[in-house]
Amino acid sequence: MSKLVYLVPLFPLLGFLINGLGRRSLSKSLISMIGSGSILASFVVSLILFFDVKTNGGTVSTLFNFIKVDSFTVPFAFQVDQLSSIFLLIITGIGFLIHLYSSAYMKEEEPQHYGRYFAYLNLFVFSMLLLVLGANYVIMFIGWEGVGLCSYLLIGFWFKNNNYNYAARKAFVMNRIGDLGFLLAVFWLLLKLGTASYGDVFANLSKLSSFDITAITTLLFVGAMGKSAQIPLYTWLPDAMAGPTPVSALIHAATMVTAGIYMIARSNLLYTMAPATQTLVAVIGLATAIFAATIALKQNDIKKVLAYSTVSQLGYMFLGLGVGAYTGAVFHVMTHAFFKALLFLGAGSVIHAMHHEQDIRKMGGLKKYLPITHITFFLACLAIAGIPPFSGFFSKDEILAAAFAKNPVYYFIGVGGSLLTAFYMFRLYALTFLGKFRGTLEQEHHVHESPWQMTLPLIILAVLSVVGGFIGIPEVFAENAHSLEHFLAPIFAESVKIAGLHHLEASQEYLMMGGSTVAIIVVIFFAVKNYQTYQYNEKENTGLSKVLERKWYIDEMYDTIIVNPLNGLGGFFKNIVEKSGIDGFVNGVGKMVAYSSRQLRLLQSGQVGNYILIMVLAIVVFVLVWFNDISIMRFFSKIF
Amino acid sequence: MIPVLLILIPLFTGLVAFFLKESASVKGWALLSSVISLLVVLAGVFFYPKHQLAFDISWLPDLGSRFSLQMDGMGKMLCLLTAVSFPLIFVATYRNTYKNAGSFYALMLLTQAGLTGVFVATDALLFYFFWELALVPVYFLCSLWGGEKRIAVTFKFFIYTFIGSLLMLVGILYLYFHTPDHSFALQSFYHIQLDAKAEACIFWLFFIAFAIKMPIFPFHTWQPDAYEQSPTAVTMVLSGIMVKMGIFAVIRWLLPVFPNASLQFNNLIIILSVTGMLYASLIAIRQDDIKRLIAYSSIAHIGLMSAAMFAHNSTGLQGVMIQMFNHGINVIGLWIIADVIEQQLGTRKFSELGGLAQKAPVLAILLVIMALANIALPLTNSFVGEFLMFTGLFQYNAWMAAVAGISVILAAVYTLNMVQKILYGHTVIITEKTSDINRNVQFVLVVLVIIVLFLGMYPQPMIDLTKESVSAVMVNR
Amino acid sequence: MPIQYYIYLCLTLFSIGIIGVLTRRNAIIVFMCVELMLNAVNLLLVAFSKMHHGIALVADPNTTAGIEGQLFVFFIMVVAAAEVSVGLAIIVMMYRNTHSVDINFLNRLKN
Amino acid sequence: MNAIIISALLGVVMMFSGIMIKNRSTITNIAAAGLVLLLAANLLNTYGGWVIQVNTHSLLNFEKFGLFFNSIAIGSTLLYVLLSGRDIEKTGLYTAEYYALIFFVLCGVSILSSFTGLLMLFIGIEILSIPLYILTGADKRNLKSNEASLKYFLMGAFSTGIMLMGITLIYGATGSFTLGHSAVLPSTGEIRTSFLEVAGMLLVFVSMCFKVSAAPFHFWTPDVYDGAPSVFTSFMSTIVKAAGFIAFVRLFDMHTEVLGPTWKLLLGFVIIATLLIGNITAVFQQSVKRMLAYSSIAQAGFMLFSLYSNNDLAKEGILLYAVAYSLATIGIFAILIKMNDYTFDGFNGLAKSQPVLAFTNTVFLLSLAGIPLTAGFFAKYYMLASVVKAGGSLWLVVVAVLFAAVSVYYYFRVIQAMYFKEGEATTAPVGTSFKTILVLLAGLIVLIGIFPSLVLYWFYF
Amino acid sequence: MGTIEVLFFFLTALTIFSAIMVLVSKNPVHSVLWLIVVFFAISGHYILLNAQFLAIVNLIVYAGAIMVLFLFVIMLMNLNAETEPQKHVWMKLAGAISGGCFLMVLVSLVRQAGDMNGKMAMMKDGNIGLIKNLGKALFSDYVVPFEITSVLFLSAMVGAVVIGKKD
Repeated sequence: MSKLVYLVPLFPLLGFLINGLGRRSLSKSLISMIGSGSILASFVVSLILFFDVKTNGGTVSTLFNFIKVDSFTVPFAFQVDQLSSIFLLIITGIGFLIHLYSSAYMKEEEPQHYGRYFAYLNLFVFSMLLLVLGANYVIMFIGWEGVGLCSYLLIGFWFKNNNYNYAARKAFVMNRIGDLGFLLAVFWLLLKLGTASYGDVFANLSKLSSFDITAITTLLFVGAMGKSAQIPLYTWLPDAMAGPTPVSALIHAATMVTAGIYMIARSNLLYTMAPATQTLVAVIGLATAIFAATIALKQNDIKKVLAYSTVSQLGYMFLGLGVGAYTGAVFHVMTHAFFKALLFLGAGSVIHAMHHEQDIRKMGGLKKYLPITHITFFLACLAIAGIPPFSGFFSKDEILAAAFAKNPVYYFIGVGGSLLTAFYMFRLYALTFLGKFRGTLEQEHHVHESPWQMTLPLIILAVLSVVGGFIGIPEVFAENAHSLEHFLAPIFAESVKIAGLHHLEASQEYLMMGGSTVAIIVVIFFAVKNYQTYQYNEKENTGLSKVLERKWYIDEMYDTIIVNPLNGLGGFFKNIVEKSGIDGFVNGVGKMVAYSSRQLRLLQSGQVGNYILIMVLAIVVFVLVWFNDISIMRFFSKIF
Repeated sequence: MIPVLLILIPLFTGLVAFFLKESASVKGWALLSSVISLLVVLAGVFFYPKHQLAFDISWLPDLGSRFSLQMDGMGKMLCLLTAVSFPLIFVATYRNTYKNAGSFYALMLLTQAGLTGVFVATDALLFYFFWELALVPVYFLCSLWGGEKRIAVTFKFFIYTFIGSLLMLVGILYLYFHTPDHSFALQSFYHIQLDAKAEACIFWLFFIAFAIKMPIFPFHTWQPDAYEQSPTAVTMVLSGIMVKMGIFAVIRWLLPVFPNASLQFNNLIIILSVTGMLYASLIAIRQDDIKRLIAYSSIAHIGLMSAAMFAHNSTGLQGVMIQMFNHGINVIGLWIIADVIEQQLGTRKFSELGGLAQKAPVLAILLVIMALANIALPLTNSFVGEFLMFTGLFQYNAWMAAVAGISVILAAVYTLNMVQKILYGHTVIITEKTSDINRNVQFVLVVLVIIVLFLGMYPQPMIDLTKESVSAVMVNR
Repeated sequence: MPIQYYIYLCLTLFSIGIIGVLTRRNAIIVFMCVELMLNAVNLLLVAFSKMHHGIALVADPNTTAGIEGQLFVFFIMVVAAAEVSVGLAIIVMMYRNTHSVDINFLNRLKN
Repeated sequence: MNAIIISALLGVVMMFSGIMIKNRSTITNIAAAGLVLLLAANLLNTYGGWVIQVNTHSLLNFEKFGLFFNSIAIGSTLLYVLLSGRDIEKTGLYTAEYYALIFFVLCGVSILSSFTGLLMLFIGIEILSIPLYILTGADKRNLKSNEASLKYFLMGAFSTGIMLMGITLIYGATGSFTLGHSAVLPSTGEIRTSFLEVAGMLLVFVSMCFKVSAAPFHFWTPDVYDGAPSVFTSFMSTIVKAAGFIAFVRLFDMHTEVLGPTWKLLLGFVIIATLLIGNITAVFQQSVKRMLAYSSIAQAGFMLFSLYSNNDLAKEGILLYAVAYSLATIGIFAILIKMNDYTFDGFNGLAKSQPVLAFTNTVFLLSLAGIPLTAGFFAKYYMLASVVKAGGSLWLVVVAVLFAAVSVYYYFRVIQAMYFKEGEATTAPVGTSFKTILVLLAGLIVLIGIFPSLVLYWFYF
Repeated sequence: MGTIEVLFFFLTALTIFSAIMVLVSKNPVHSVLWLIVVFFAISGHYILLNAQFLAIVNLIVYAGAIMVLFLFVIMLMNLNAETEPQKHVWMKLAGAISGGCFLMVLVSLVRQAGDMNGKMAMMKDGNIGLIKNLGKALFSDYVVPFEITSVLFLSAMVGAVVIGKKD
């Protein structure tokens, strides 16, 4: 059964090769069929694997030895177990839907770019699968950088626009910063354990000192920061919205950005044994959640809002990881994948309809033009806001509950964040769909519902984000209803054994759910009421709202603190040190020789008298040197 | 017998080429010769048993020097690199026209002979001979066919390296008189016992020679100018192969011969190398000239190699071994692209370029892949090398590895910046009416890309090829 | 006669010759001073030869020890004569072309 | 003895041929034939063939070293005549006399390669020098030539005086005209040195330094080499200089222990001064001829190493050096003479107008610079090796190689001019025979550069 | 203080004085004449040392031939005190000082060399200086250098012709 594993990444790879090489010859429809078909195929295989795992557990299968030196060996091995199979389903499933969606969304592109697009998308899925399937950190790292590359390529897909290119480069470089941390962690593992395979690592944890574990986990978390856009490395994600919307949906909402969560969940044992790091993760996650939410309040670009909400949601997931609710985190990854993908696709269809207008202040009243988009978008908003019984509610609730159990402060801040979430989401909703149309007339004339390739994924995802939560019903409602937890149990068993799984009393939990839900509903009504009668005006924001609109000036700060100094240093080295310093010295030696040559020439005065004079003096000196035992005084005393 | 052939084939074909007047014929001749030596190398690497790869006859009996050659794993790999590079270079630059091409290709082939000799010589004096034999033709190549500042630059390069090799000669002499059996043979060099002070002095005599060749910061200033001014075919040889002479020499002649001194000074040298990495990377960020950028990035990569060499563990050394090959391949690819751009667009400043991806998609794809190989992205060949080298460096000292790691980030910055400036954005006047790259270049680059990706996904063959050399060095510690 | 006297005398003469070479500009005079140096050497040689002869004579009444010194003087004179002929020829040639024998004017070749 | 007698006789023959024969090229051919004869005679002498037996009363001693050097000197002279004979004819009216003088010089050379005592040394030096004074002034109408010859003569005479004083002091101290005679008491092996003897040796040393143009007694060299007619500069700076070194080495061979510890220090100073002045000053020269004069000083600095470490390697080395240096310099001068303009710019673009000349010239220059695969490399190699073998003076070797690197600078300026600079270098018409000999010469240099044993085995069997 | 001493010191004084006169007298002709005086004095020394042959040869070769040659040349160029160029006084001083240093150094050396103490130069008797003995030695032991010096003369002769002849 596990032989099939190879097929999962193989199909996208083939899709990539075919589309990539044949992008000039193949027709658009064929390209889209190949692109989506390959993903569908691997989705089917993933399903098979999933049930295989469900029945008879995880397996590790090695293809060949990637690196084999005498100090360690890195096999090119795939590991299919509960965790990875879940992610396989998410990636391939949502991936397929988004491919389908893209086939319509990217229609205007000319064939070769169309082919390029699908090639990149398939390559992304391939590397994402590599990341998830890898049985050791090195293979994971390969996928890890691979997805980074694809996001780079896709953000800069419209490469004529240089801002997009800068955004792409920024994304790649920031990911690289994280990757360095990841790499160092891997080196550390190899140094201490001589292996990077999950199984061996977790088996030999006893060999590691607590300092080692803390360091390794911290370094790994640095990697996660980069990939999953946590403070301080999050600023690339909003800019990444430069890419086509389906890309944002797939990469920057559903799959890639959750790689960090996957990695930490994968190495949960390490983290459980490093409480310090866990606290760090929790704090960073929470901070990111709040911070991003505040920024999202004042964004006017529909995709930017979603982007910051993604960052914030990721923050929640890290909070979950930090407080030991690994299942909750994975659960939230899943639900978030549903509704956030849905939101992005909805936004995409809106943008599509509005002819690439992204400013929500220029929208409004789209309800009647885009019924399907509207309804699905609304459901997604409810889901992300955490209204029971939509999916977001369950996952977020589970995380918050665990947070409360760990430390109530986490909980209250978390709830505050979710209130903000509800507010900006419904602000977005209201500005976009409610009220009356604020765009130009010819825009209004052209507004239309999207074709079925786009609406179908919307509907499917809407359904998922409505019902998706039911695989994780908390224990308080029904015994053993949390099927996900049971499914994932083998992965986290060890951690649970160490940390212990503490459920709250039912009453307390009901109280929390109720309270938060009520508060959220209030916020929602406030937001809708406030923004459905919004009038577009050019007046400049002031005070805090301006600061929020300008994202707390974080980008500017990074520029002044890091980027410019480095550039300056480079310039200093290039123009001063290199030219005048080192090379100057080298050339200086040459110049010195030339100069002394010019001086020594003058010794050759051409006067025989001088020549002989120097000879005589030389002889005298020689004799003196030779009989250096004669001190000058005795020398004179000898004469007379 | 194989190594002798490897030296004689280019030597004689080169001497013949001097007398070929007609340009096309000499190009064909050179290509033929290089292909033949490629076949010979392949035969040597894959088919022939060990004893076939050694050669030893009396040369200067009264000086205790023998004409003895030996292809061990590292030698095989580097000969392979040399033999692979030259045909590719010849094909890639086939369209370039040189005035009196006969001498050009002749000198190129002589250089090949010298390089191969360096990689297979196991007699110190012979090694020195080939070391110089590789240098002199390059001097003429650069000075005759280079850019406008060529004479001064090449001369600086020559004197710089010549000083180094003379110091090495003194060192060789000293060692010779301290060998137990007064011979230049590598093995007897390995058995020298020196007192600490002498060992330190001679160590530096050797090290400076190799450091200049590699080059290690702060001995590097000849390099960017030389790369910029030389004809690209020569630049490929310089940066692709000749730089490896220094690294090879350190592994073959320095580490095993001066075990104590290299342990004594490795901290200093690693600090130098790491400094050089960051220094070069930061300069590369500010470069606007493709060739200079590649030059500085190459300095950074070499810095990593030298740091890993002196980290004194087999992992790092193994990484260096395979990275020698990989870096050669990658940098040659980059040079080819740089050359194509310069030939077609007449400029190397990428601030003047842009939007090339629309005009030359094939070039764009190949350039992107090469650039990714340059920043050691996984599944490209240099990832494995750098991974191993960093692991080795990390074993030596975690902080060093961390600091050196910064250069990986910087590498991404400048490489992608170059890619973006050249390929993306709107087309400008220069790039407005350019066509895509011609067949030869396309062929060469595709071959290189295939090597890059293959070794990136399945590096084990290279590792196995060089394993024995690594263990040999580690044993001699 | 103590040999030191001869040594001092000859060294003095020799040095006078050197000083002459250094202080005069007339090529001929310079050359004459060189001859003076040679003569100093000759005298010293003879003195030494007599000294060695005297020492050897004590042991062996009819020895010819020390004779090589005087022969050397003879050869020096021969060489000196040859040198003079050539040297004067050169000076004359010089004079023909420049109408001067001043060595300070010999400065076309320098640096 | 063959070489001495026959060269003297050949000198006389040349004089008479000058009276009989008016056609100059015939005279050149006669001279060449004579040189061949001389070489043959000397080789016979070397390998115990026919030898003219003369009882020299142990004033001369013909051992292999000296005889072998004779063949080197005669051989190089032969090459020199073959290459530059035509130009000797052009120099003045007295072709035959010039050849006669050259033969007399060779006579002096063969005396210097076989003397045992200071007497023969003195006579040899004089026989060597006096013809050179004349040859330097051979270009009578040329003021530079006159000046050079007068300078050379005055300073030469002065140094002769110094040498004689030295010899006298040695004689006074030891009662004999052989070095190191009193150094070791026959009874007890301990070394007893008299100040007088040492002072005498010092003065002799100085005058020898003068002859081989070692700093600070080198001042005559640039002016004389520059002023003399190029053909004779070539002869002076190669064969004569080498002979001077052979005399130097033979003189101080095995007698240095007399001189005490300061000896090496002093010699080291002289070596470094010579290398410094020779190399550094050559850098800035504008005339190739004058540059070569300075470079010959620099080369002398290297040859002095054979004195510094007098061991077997040094003796082989000085021979090899004599060969390498003479061959290369003769070649360069032969080409230089053909040039119409002696400045560096005069060589611009020679590679285009005269590829063969340019190429061979490159080989010669590389050899002088000591690049491997040329004889010059092994010459320098032996010198350095001998010092390293003697031990203890690694610093000196390092300094020397640094100066060698400097020397590359000015040698390569010529190569750059010939190959890389644009220009119309014009030369006097050169025949194919000339080119052929040049190519052979270059080939010989490369051959020795690959198998130096060719020369050294000779020395050994 | 016997006659020999008296003669010796007289000749010494004469030699040095006239030697000095050689280089101080402005007129070249006077220098020549003073030099001839020096040679005579030195010949006197030779006679004191009983080296009669050398004394005679010295007179004939030096004072006779060579000096006459000099005199001819000077006459030919009619050099005199007016035409005589003078070095700059500093140069003269430098020359004098360095020459003096040379003298001092060597003299101090001689004084250092103890082995010369008490050695005597044999005056008036001792017959190696006689023509008979010298001739014997010259034509037996020293015949080779004697013959070889002929080469020297040949080259000198050729040189004189090549250089001196007016063409």
